Amino acid sequence: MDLLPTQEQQQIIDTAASFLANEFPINQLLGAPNSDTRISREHLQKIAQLGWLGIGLPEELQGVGYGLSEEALLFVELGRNLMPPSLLGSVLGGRLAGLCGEHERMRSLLDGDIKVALAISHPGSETKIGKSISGEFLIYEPHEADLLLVADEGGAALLPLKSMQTTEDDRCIDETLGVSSAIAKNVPVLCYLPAENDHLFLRGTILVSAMLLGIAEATLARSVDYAKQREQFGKVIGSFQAIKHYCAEMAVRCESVRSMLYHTSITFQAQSPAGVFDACSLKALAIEAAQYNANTAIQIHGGMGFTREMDIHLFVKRAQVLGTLFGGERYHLRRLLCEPVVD
Amino acid sequence: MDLLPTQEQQQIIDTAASFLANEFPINQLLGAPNSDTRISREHLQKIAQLGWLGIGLPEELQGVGYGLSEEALLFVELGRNLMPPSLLGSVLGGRLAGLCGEHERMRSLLDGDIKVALAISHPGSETKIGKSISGEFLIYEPHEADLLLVADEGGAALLPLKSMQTTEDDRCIDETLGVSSAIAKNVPVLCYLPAENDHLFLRGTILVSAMLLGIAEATLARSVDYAKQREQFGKVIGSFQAIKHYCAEMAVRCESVRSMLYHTSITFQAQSPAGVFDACSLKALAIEAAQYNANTAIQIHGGMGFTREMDIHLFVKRAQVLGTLFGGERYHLRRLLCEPVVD
Amino acid sequence: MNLDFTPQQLQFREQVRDWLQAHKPSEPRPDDGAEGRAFDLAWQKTLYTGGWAGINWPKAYGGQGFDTFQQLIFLMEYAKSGAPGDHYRFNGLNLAGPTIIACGDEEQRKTHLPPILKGDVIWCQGFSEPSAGSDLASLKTRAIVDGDELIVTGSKIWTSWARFADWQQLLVRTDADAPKHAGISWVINRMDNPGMEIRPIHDMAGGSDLHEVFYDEVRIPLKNIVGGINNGWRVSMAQLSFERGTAFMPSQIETQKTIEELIELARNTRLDDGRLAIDDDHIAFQLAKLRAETRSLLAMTLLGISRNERSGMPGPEGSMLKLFQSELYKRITTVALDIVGADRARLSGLTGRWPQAFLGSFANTLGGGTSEVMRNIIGERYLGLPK
Amino acid sequence: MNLDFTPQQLQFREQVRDWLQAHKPSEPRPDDGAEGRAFDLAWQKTLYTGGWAGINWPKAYGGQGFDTFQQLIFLMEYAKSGAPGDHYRFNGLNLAGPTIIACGDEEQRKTHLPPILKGDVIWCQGFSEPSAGSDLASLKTRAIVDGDELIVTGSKIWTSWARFADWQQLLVRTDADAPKHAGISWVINRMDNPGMEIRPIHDMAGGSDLHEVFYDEVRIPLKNIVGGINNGWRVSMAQLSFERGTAFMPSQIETQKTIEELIELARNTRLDDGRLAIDDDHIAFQLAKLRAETRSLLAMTLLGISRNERSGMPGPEGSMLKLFQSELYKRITTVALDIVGADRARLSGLTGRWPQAFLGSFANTLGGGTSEVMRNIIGERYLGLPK
Repeated sequence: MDLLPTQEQQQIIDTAASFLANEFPINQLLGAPNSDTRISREHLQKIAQLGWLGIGLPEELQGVGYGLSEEALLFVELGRNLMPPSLLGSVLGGRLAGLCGEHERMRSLLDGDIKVALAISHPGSETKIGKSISGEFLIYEPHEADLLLVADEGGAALLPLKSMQTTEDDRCIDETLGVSSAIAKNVPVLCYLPAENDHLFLRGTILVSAMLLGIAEATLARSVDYAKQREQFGKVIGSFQAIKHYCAEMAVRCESVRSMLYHTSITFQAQSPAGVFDACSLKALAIEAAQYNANTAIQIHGGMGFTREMDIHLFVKRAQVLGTLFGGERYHLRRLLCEPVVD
Repeated sequence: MDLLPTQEQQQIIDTAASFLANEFPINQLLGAPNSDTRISREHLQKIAQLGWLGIGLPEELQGVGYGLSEEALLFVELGRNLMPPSLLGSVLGGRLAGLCGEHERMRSLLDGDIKVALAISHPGSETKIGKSISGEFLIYEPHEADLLLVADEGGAALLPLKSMQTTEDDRCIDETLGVSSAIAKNVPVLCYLPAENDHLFLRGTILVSAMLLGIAEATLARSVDYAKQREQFGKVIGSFQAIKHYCAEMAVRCESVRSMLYHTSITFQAQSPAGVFDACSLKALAIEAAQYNANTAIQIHGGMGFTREMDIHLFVKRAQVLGTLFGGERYHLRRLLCEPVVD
Repeated sequence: MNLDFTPQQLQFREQVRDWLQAHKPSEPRPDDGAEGRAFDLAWQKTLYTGGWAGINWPKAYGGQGFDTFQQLIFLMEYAKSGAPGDHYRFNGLNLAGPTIIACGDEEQRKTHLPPILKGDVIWCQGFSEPSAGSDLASLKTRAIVDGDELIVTGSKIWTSWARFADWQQLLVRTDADAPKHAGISWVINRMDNPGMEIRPIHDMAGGSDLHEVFYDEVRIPLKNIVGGINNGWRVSMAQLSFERGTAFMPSQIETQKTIEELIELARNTRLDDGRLAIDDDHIAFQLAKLRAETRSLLAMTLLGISRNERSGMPGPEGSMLKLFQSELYKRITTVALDIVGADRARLSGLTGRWPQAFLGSFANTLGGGTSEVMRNIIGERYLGLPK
Repeated sequence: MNLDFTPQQLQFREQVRDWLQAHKPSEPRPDDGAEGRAFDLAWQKTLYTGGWAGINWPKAYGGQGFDTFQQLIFLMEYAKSGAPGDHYRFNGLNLAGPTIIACGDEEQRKTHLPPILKGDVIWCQGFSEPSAGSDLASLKTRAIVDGDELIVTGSKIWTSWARFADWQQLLVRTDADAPKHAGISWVINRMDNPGMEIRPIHDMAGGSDLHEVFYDEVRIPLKNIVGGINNGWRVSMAQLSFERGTAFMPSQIETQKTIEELIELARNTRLDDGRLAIDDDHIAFQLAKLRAETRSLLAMTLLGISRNERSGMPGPEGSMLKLFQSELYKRITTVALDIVGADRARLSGLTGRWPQAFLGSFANTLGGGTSEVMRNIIGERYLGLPK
């Protein structure tokens, strides 16, 4: 029993952290009105060359051969650096294609030749996901996306974005992402994987939670740094209990979610009965942590935090978007309460 | 328009405050294992002589002739001094008897010759209140009580405590009060007043809210006093933001509930459409304020606050009891949401 | 303890109601800054012509000299009528104008007051600085006396609508050696004064009403100092005495509108499980609580007005209202996100106003004193806890 | 990153499970103090005889010398088995004993360690004082050296089970002139020492396990000072190094039991509107959240153990666990009140344990460091924010 990352796992974290800091500094996002294009096709291919898109795929499927733990660690770093959710589309899409036996499609997904947007059910709309899909959907990052990934508890599917009847672009709460609406009526999919074979919806839940943890940790770190240097009333504001205790509460949330992410990545991978229990718990906790921390970070940064001159507001917005992917707080809490007790 | 108490109203407050501080100091309650008998029959008569039990009754009913506002101001002081809820039983019982035309009974109630216990429906039990009553009830302060007051949205009734089949005493969360269970099966009442004639249930709601405000204010005042003199780390603890901000949050709750109590006592008395809206809002806010303030006061008082050597814990317990009288938080919030918009 | 209005007051209410019904603009205020300015000034002219400009200003300076209750009635009816908010007019009518009335000299009053009421000019504020936010008294923008002028150098931040303003109420440090509250002066500054640079600040909610303003040896006549040199801290505190409790009425009524609209939304919005949002007990519980809290905001406002009316000046209770209202509004917009569910991602469409309001709500607990500063003030000035 | 146990560890788990199943007391622990003491000592004797006493003590001193994972496994199985809690045994086994192991001399070890493991003695603590609570280092109880004895005068507070203890670990000020952390000594004191007076303190939850202890020229041999005179602050800090993260395992498992029992309660309790509590979305939402948080408490505990196992010493993360657990437990008991509704008024009957737990929960965020002190520690020691 050792819940901490191994040396090899730590290397994955460190490599990802330094690559992202160099290649995709967050201040790139400031002032960019809509950065669906932040990750160009070339960027995606460069990321693919690092093996990230197939990091959790078994070697027999041409993946890197790591497990969910390593995938989760990578997604914490992606979340921390506000990398777009479509990377999760690529990773899950590649897995889906591979497990469906569509090796060619899988290959082009893992190589970053194809961009996969994520879609969620429109609230209040009845959606059906199977060999064909129906319903109203919200699509994140529709620009230049080739495929669309949709998933629910029953299974997951890939289909060409073009096959959906998309409406005009909406303005997204997160200005670095595009969003549009789409309606599908019995649109056939390219491949469909029932959840019995591989529970892509809950895998997505865990990886989105990892991204939310990245948000929670990034906003804590930025708040602590700011509180150590910003002075008011002749003292750095971090010496005031109001600010110090906000930071302490943020730290507790990070510790709680990071522990749960590690725990869940193991129990889910092991297909233990605790896997679902843990995944639902994790998402609810991760949403709360990311939103509490990001929102509190604005308050700690004061007036400047409210402006677009600092990047802290981008975390507030991204936390809202990630919360909607692969089931929101209410969804997962309701499901958690139906699960039997686990050890 | 003037929401503040008039000079005359202020006198009622001041008189009550000084009488209660002299006659019923709270430290009397410390160490008394069960103080249902704190208010002896002689005490009740003495209180009656001050005119308190009929303060809000019109003069034609031999009352003092003040309105709900004055009654509410008195009950804030009673709550602040942890006076027992049976005083509310006497006040509402006297009103009920008077409005039912039972002048003799009313007289003995207003004179303090009769003690009226309050009963609430047992959770999960279907109760019926009318010319006869049925169901399971919890009775506060059963000792030496003559009558019982029960009320719901339909109306209110008085009946002899002896006519109920009461079980053995339970230990009450508030050790200064007794509590027992009782079952009634078509027990005839002495008098019944439908709510159309006078809404005793909501009047009780408002007066219990007043008592809860007393708790909220008393625990704030005690906390501030303690925070000004208790030293740790070489400073009085009130200079630490953690404590100071707790006190500020408590103060805001007091201000909010006091304003609402004043407002409600006027709109309810005037039978304006806002009366019900206000009463439901008031009770929900008063419960939250009393519980937040009393619970926070324990934390501010530190270890000593957890002991029975200080009286602060009595407020925590009383706040829980008062919250159950005349509808809890969930009840009033549900009802509030059904009310139409008011100006 | 009463909520009654006199027959005269009720008659006054009718009068206000009728006039507003007849005169309030039918088109919404334009978003664009220049068009917004024109709209605000035109509406101010209409109010002036109708005899409703400067309701809390003394008659001697062109105001209506309404008593507190008339102000209260006017503001309630105004908010209910849906007439345009103060917007760019806010500063001149509520801060700069009243300060000049209280502390200015006769020439300053004659020069500056009528144009505000007549809708000729827009005012803005220059108080905060990048390193003097919560700790305003530590401001550094310095002003050196040179003959009959001040030479001002430094910068200000959080100046709302600076690009569209004609005048500015500006705090500068005229004595660098005095204790920090003692060396400050309150001056009137023209926004087209040479040496100034105005930079809009884009906020997280998509607005650009805030600005940073830079001063490079900007010359301001000494006669523009209001209330005497080095007396600026006291002058800026005097502003508060103009807020006779009625200051919170508009935001109270706005909050009430917002929560009722949100309840209406919940009655018509389906959750991802297909139920109406209002049928979810958790959402219903939160909405009802917010409704109760909003109701108490009205009662707190009325109690505040009553208190001020008796004592003749606003007390520290105003900080409680500010804290309560801004935190309440934030909670309202957070519950709104819960109701619109995944639609929170879209700022457009029918529900887009709610995530938009959520983003905007972050300003409430920061601007005009952070919630933490409010809690300090309540703890220290109202409860008497030590610093 | 793994949760796997080795085959040896799994075998060890079986062994623990079987032994506990066969030996744990069948009757509940008596409430009465004297009977409780007898019960605790008898159970400790059984553990000693069975070879399970002092699981985290070195073999050299009669302990089992289990590694962290064995301790973890033992504690998990122990808590699941429903075997009696530490109660009066807590201090000797977890605080006083380990401190004597770490800092005592050979004679102190030989004298005091075996009786603890064998179930012959109960220990208690004398650290806090009425004016030294959160600020422990400012303690005033003074000890003057007189020949080969200390003469101790002063008072201590919050001493659990003092009336039923034989020995006490006591902090006294042996140098009044030194800086406050530097003049303190850690001494072993007999509870029947002349000059002592013990006063039970009744708590708001109905217990009387806490005491105030008064010392009037109490004589303690100098050889009872552990770790050297004036070195008591460092000695008491050393206690922490014995908590290799496993310290939180029992309360984690208790919390899990509690939340599952509460969920079960909600499935069987009717609200005043006749519905089952679990069918109220607001209650269900809160219960599910508490369940998720409780689950993360397990993960946090395991992460803490992993961290300590690698670094060899506990870090400031323990403060996060303590804060999280105690606040979580308080929330759980508050939701319980919501579920039992008006029945919260009764401490007896089937649901009486829940209001009782609510009253008891106030101790959690006060004892062992208040939540405010925990937040300070996290802010300062873990995040590096200035004092």
